[in-house]
Amino acid sequence: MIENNKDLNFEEALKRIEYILKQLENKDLDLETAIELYEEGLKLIYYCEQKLKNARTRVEVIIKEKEGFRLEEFEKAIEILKNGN
Amino acid sequence: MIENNKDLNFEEALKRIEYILKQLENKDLDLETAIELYEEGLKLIYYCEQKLKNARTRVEVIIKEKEGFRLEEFEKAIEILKNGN
Amino acid sequence: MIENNKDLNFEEALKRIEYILKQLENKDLDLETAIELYEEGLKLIYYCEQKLKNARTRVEVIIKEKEGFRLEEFEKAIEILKNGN
Amino acid sequence: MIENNKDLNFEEALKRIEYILKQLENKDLDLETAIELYEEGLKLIYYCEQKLKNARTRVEVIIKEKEGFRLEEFEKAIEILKNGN
Amino acid sequence: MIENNKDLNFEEALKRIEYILKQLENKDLDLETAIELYEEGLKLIYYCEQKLKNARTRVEVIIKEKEGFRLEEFEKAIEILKNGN
Amino acid sequence: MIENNKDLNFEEALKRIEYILKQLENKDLDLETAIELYEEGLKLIYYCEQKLKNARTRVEVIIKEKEGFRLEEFEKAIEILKNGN
Amino acid sequence: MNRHETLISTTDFKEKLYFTVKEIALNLKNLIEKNFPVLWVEGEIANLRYSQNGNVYFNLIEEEASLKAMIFSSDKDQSIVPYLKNGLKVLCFGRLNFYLRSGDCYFIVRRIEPLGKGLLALKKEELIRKYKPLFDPNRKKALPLYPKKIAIITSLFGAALKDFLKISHNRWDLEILVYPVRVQGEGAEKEISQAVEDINLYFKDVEIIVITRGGGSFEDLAPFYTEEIILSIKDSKIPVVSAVGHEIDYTICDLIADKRCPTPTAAAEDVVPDKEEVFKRLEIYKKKYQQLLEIIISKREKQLYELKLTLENRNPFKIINNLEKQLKDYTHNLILRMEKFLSFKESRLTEIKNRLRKKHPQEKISLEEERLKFLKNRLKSALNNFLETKERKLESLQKLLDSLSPLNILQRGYSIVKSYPDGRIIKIAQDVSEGQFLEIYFSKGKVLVEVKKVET
Repeated sequence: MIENNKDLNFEEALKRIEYILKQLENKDLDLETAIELYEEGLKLIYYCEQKLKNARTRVEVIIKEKEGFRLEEFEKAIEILKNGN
Repeated sequence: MIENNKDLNFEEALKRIEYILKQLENKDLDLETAIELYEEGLKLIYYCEQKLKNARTRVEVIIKEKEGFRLEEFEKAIEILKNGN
Repeated sequence: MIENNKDLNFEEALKRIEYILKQLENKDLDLETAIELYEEGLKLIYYCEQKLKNARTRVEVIIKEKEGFRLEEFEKAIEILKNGN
Repeated sequence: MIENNKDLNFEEALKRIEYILKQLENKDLDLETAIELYEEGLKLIYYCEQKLKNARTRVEVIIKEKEGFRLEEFEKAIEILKNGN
Repeated sequence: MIENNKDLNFEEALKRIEYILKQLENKDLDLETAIELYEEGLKLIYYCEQKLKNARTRVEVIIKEKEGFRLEEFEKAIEILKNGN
Repeated sequence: MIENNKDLNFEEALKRIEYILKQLENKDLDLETAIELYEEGLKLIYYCEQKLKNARTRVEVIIKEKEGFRLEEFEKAIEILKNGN
Repeated sequence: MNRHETLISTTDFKEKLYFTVKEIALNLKNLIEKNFPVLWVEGEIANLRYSQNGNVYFNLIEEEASLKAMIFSSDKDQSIVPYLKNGLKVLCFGRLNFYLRSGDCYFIVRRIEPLGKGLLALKKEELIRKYKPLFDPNRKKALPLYPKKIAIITSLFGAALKDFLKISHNRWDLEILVYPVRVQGEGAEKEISQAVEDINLYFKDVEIIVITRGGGSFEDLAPFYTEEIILSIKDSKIPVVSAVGHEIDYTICDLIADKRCPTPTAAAEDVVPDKEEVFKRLEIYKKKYQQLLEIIISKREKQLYELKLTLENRNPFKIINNLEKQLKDYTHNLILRMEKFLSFKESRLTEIKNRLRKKHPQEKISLEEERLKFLKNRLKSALNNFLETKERKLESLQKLLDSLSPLNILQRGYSIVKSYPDGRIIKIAQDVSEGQFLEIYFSKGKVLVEVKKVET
């Protein structure tokens, strides 16, 4: 049931968590399956929480050059573009 | 009558118990069979009780484990789960 | 008339007793045969009583055993049951 | 006319007596024959009475035996019965 | 005319007597013959009376015997009867 | 004409007397013959009377004898009867 | 209105009896063209038609009044022509021209501006009409709910970017690429379209493109009402979010985009997931998991407990008890039936015994004794009769003999003489000799005599 979770992105993880929730809502769910799902679900939730705890936004600016593009840090880019423009 | 009970999951065990209960209602049931069924039933109930107890323990373990959890460990766990399943 | 009674199971013994009871209602039955039947009947009844006593003991043992039961023991028991059955 | 009475069972004895009674109703019956028949009849009746008395005694003995009975003894008895039968 | 009377049974004796009576009623009978017949008749009557007396005695004996009877004795009696007959 | 009368039995004697009587009725009968016949007749009559008297005596004797009779005697008598005949 | 008044006042009528057509036509031409060199006319387009040579003809009407108008193909304002249609209220710029030959007065239009909705709205309507299938809501791509990388196409120095970054700051684990473009002025739409194409081509891992700018005048928003915008967004494989202009009015960019947000702030809130909210959700899930698992386990426990109770209820003791009772019944029945059987046999034996007793030979013996007695008597009487018969017969014979006795003649006086002792009967005297003894028989008695003399 658990696919390769390394490849599991956040959205898939949440979907899986929600799917597990739906499954668990079935009172007649097989006990062993229920526990397995529960364990998987909790681990996924924890996984998501860990991921979120470290959540940061990084802003970069795409700068067009003659030969393609360059990414520049935001503040620096502003500086460059102000002066260059 | 008793199949390999090691392979019997909780739900199957319950069904088997229900089947046994139905059999035991049959007035024409042979005494020896009745005793065997009764014994099997008791053992299955004990088996299920153990399974439930184990389930509760496992849930507690899962919750506790989660507290000491690291993402890496999670991924190891995923690995184990995948292989173990 | 008495076959190998060791092989006679409880139900067969009961049927035999009922047969004997019916035979004894036949007024034309020979006296000697009647006594033989009577003796056989009583012995069968005794045999069945013993069987019942044993059954009772067995059930009591089963119930007591159950209380001191462990899962491992259960699995051993399953093994024994399978082989014994 | 009297065959080997040792082999005569109760019912056969009764039948013989009834036959004798019929014979005794024949008016043309020779006196000596009548007396012989009568005597035989009386002896047969006595024989039957003894058989019945024995039967009663045996019935009582069987019941008493049954009370002091054990399963092992029963099996021995079965053995004896089989061989003896 | 009188055969071996030892072989003569009661009924035959009676018949012989009746025959004698018929003869005696025949008036042309020779006196000596008549007397001989008479004598024979009387003797036959006596013979029969003796037989009856014996029978009476025997019957009384049978009834008395029966009361003191045992099975063993009975079997002896059967033996005697068989041989004696 | 008169044969040895000793060999003459009662009936023959009577017949002889009747013959004599017929002869005597013949008027032409020679007196001497008549007297001889007459005398013979008288003698025959006497003879017969004697026979009859003897018969009666014998009957009485027989009756008397019978009362003192025993079976053995009876058998002896039978013997005598047989031989005597 | 003012200009009309001027025209009338300057056109003084000269006293003349008649005018030739040419005079009056020239006069009109002069009058019209002199008085109205260039002018703006407001009116409603009607009877719009396109001629073969490319000229466009229509009437400008206002209530009962109508003015013929035309746009030369060489002059026509290409940007507006496609949007012209009957009923459209316009303000036209041009001059009046009187044609002598036809006597018609045409308003030669150089420029047209729509009244009311304005040009942008017209453009918008036209573009919507043209690309109708592209605006189908079903065509719109779904936005990834939890993107890792997004790109923003906007001015680097605009307030829009500031607002967007302010909201999205550390709201999610996210990489934001800013593609700087001009968002107003001539050619801005080309930069924006280029940006969309570039991102699609060179930044394929970007999950959402956000095109944004703050509100502005109609002129400012013109680039967002262009075909270029439509075509580039249409071709974008990456879902595009548009947050351009007013909150109320949608630009073409808004309409073609996969999602439209009213403001840059709203766009940030919509596109960038909020980790706090997700934390809360996960917390709820955790609780729910716990509850649901508890329900499942409790249900099983309850179920198992009930099964256990039922099983204990159905223990084989009941069966054993019943069987024991049955066996007791059997024992009872067995003894009872055996007793009945024996009693039956006994009663039968007793009955037979009684019957035999009735057949006791005693009776027969007595009967035979009687019979014997009878026979005995018969024997006696038979013999007696026999003897008596014989006696009687003898007696009668004797009597007969007596009666036939030859001696009976003696009664009558005859006598019989017999020789003595030999007893011969003497019938003649010759048979007698002298001295011989004779016996003489009389009827009664006899005498012995001696013969004295014989006489023959």
